Amino acid sequence: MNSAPHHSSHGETLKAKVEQATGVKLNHCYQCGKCAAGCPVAQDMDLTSCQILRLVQFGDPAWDRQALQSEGIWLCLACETCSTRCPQEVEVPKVMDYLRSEAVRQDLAHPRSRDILAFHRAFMDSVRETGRLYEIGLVADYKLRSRHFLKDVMLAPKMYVRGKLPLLPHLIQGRDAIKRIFKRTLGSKP
Amino acid sequence: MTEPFEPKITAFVCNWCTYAGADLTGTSRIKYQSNVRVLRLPCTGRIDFMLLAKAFARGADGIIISGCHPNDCHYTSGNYHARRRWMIYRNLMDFMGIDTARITFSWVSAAEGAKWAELVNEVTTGIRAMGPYTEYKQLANAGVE
Amino acid sequence: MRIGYYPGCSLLGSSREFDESVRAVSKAIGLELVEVPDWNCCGASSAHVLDHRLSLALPAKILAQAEAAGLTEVLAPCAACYNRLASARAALEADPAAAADVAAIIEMPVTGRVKVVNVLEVLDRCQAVIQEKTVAPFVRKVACYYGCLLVRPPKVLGFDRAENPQSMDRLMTAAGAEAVEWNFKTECCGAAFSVTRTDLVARMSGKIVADAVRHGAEAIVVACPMCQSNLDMRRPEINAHLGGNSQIPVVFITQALGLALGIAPAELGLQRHMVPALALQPSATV
Amino acid sequence: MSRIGVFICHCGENIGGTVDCGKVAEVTRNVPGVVHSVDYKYMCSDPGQNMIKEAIREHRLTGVVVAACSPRMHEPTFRNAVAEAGLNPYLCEMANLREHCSWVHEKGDVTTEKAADLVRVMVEKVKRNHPLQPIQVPVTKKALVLGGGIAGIQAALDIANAGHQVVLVEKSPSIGGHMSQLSETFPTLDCSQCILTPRMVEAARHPNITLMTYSELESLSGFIGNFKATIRRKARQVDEKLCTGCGLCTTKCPNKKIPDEFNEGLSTRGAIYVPFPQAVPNKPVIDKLNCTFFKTGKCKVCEKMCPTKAIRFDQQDELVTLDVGAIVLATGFKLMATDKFPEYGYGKYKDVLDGMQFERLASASGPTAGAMKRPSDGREPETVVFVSCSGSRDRAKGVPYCSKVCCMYTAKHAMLYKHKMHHGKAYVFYMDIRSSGKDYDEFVRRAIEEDDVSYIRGRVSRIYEEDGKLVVMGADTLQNGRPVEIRADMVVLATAVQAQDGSEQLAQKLHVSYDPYKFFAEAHPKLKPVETNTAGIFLAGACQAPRDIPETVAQASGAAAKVAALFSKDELTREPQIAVVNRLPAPTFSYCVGCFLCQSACPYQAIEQEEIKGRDGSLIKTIAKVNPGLCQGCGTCVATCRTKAIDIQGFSNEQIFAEIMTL
Repeated sequence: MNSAPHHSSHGETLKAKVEQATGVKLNHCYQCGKCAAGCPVAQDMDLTSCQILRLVQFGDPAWDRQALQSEGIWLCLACETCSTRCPQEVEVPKVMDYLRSEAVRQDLAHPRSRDILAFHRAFMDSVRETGRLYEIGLVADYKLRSRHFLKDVMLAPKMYVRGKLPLLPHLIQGRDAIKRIFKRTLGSKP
Repeated sequence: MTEPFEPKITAFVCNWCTYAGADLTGTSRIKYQSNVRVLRLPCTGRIDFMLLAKAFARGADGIIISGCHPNDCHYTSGNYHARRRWMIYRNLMDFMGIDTARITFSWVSAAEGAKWAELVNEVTTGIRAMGPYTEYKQLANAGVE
Repeated sequence: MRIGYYPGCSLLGSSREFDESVRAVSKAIGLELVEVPDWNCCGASSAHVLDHRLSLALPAKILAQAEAAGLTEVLAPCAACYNRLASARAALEADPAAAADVAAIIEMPVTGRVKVVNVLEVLDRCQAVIQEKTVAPFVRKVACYYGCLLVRPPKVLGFDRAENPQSMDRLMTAAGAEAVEWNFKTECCGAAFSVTRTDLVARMSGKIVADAVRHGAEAIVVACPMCQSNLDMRRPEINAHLGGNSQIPVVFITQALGLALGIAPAELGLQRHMVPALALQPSATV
Repeated sequence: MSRIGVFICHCGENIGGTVDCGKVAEVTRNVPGVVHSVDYKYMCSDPGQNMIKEAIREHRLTGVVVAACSPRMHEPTFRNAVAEAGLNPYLCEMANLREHCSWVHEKGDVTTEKAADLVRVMVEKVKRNHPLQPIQVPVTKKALVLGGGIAGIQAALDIANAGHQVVLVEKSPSIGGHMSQLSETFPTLDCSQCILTPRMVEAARHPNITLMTYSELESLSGFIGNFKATIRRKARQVDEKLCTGCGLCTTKCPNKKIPDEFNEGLSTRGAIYVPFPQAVPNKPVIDKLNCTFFKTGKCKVCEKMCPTKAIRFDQQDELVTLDVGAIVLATGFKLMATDKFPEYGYGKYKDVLDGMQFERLASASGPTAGAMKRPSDGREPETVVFVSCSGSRDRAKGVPYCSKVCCMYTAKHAMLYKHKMHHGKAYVFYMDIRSSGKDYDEFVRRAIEEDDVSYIRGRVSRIYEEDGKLVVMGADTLQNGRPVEIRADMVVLATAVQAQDGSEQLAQKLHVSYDPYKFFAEAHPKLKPVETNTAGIFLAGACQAPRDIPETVAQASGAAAKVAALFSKDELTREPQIAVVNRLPAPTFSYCVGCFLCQSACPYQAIEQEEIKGRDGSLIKTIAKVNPGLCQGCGTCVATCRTKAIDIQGFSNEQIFAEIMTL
């Protein structure tokens, strides 16, 4: 007898979606906290990895929302320390990856994720256009998106002097193919 | 063929390891596909491989042979004898036109209830994908006439 | 020996000296590098945040280009690229449906024939040659810092031990150095937040720098451009966090080995560091 | 013409809830040869059995099929019932509708069809069954107990006190096992050696017990009541009869740097040593791997010192063969080593101990005489962290099971530490507290409430050394997974309980089953917890699964009771499912052509040669003959026979072919 709605096993819950997309079995997590114990950024997270897993494990839409809105999912660096040590072989970073994309999809992403997203988008835009990362372009683009114009202004000239910042992008020949890859995966997403 | 094909699987298992293991599957309530029919033998060393030909002739689509792990045979070495004899019979079976890909050997111990369920499911799914085994049956029945 | 070479984007820019030193050391030990033709970015730590399929397709394209060029093994010195390429290869191998999907996206077949190796793996194989050609032993105490991307996740990479790895320590010992036992060989330095959350980076990297210094290291040796630029370029923030003025240089394994092999510091790009590293050359004293 | 009766059991809802038993009975009624087919709620109950007995008489049945649970469960029950009704018990077979059908498949027509198939197979088999007579074999009333820890000692004492001979074999130089290493025991905190040593002495002095220490099982043959065990008595290099145990040799041995096993490496011993002061027998042994004489050919200091001239450098291992009727396996466990934990330093930190090392540290007879001094520098540890589930419940790198004893001994350790160092701080990282024994949970609560041990619910991710402290990185999952970092002076890992080294090889020698973790498997998880798959071999203690002392002692007494019951009869009955070579009238005599392939295949040397002679005494033919005392009924000979002259009673070619033809 189990009629509680939050235990529904059909495909709509975030839990089911995570499991389907990542192959990670959320029920394997037994909340030992070893992931959080070794996580280099756990102390900075509003919700730690084990808490996020706990929320999603339950299958309650309100709890799912809490997980998706957390800043914690944006602080995961995918350093894989947790998954390497997890006694239950739960690949936490895969779950975090999925939750971030789902948070963006549902427009629930934490406000402080803005900069992080801006960086990743700027990065991928650079790749989309040239096929490779164009670091000056990335920095400029990121500054535009994040509006942190003054951050690191002292660093660029030092890098330039040391030959670490080429002014012109490297353009690869197969740029059209790269653009098509982006179109087929990200679609028209920015 | 509108109905999905449900294969007939015959399993020859030893009493000490695999039969007991399959009992444990039951005790643990681990579900598996119901296509398998188990024949209990004292030991896999007891298996006369002509029994397999007979099973195929009677319409089995797949066969499982499972006993104790190497070195764990209740009778010391029956499973080795089975294995050694199989090396010889395999050629004979090929010659007879039997599709030996439909025969699965495995080791399931008395403590491996979950493994038995996995084995049955794997073989059943595999044989279902291979389709009904009619070739040898026809051959055998033709031979009888 | 001949091997495919995938430098990756940062080796063309912010980590030029890694590319320079890899090429210089390879030449010195008789390793021929064949660059993957018209290679693209692997997506690094950004693609997978935005889209899972994109994060497979970009590395798959690189592997496919390498395969088309007849290569069977590709050296990716950048640890991030190595990790991305190896992970994508493993993911495609495990899931034929995903592999078919990706092949359609990149318009090229990819069979998984090309193996991806990191710089430590390749150098480890050449240890005998390196030892033999060492003319100026690198007689210093070093902290070998592996970071995350070379060893984790161990199930996918299968390289060295995930905790307390040894390959770099072996190589440095072979080149005359003393590899100190220290605590944070594989701790994350936070490089992915280098631009966006410098506050976190200062703390995470600070922990690493402080422990290396505490254990008496005169240099931190790395094999990852993200770690290097983070520990090097973010040193002002790190020192501010630590409340000190640590000037311990952070050099690539190929730079350190290059010095031992008698290669000129300029050829190894040693002058390009923010935290001065030229003092590590054999003639200099610290 | 066969007259078969079929009895379908519902087993309450166990079968009836999934299989339509009425329908199975109905379709079976139409099988040729079946004259009676019924279903009933509980066939194994008295009314159920009576139903079978009445039907045998009423319908003059020639065979019975009971379709119920596994024959491994109730075959003896139903065969007895059938025998009581005057039918030969071997004319009764069981179809396994529960373990192999109703418990493993969903309710529905397909499952009912499968059940009917299983019944039909057995009907065809039983039609071809023959009446068989059980075989009587004598019983050797002497038991062999393998392992001299508390399990083996208890089993040996109980069997000996029942009036039977026991040989107690222990591989190390003294009996006592792990229990002799413990400091105090939970939940009473009584001293382990104080309660154990009297039993060790009693075992050594008991007139019915023969002690064989420093000895191991070499091989085993035979069967229940009639085993032949070969024991290797390893050379102690000391004549036990001459040695008085004065200990002079052990103090004079120039080699002093060998890690002491009894103290878990926390102290050292010489090459000639007595493992611990209360050892039984209290006679030294020379560790040949480390003895200077055995390594270099020079030294012999002990020989020169020995006042009774008891040292024997030329002593060789000795093989002793014993006839025994039953065996008790009590070989115990081992702890996972601390070097199996990469994130806890691969065993490189001296102050990261395992539970047994802490026992020695806390023990009054230990290397510090019970004083809390950490191994690295002998300083008193001001802060100690205990980590439970180290390697247990860790499917990734350890073992998936719970080691059962750690929660309790960790609470005990923390308590002992606090009793010795009132001002010290003790932390326990745990996942769950499993303390479900008598007075167990109260004990844990006492550690927390009265001794102020801090329990933190979370696993430890890493341990590293910094400035002479061990930094323990954990998390508190009761505080939202907040990271907790403790700078400790000493860490105790409650490492997983594992099967003893060599368990797999031992199981193979004995032909007993073992689980994936090499613990010996009981014959039935609930109803035969001390029996193994091999009749006559019983289990006691942690060689079967992680166990604490009370459970071990209870199981050892259980195993001893089984042995005593077996020894209560002079003869025992064996199943007659053995091989027979067919015999025919002259001039064929038998299909056997005398190739004797069966003889080479038989693992029991049960095939003999029989000469058939004519009236004039001339040899007509040599054929195979089965020795019914030796044959175990595996049937390997049957599969080998080219002329189908040899067959197994109860699993005959005819029967198995009939079974296949049914499907």
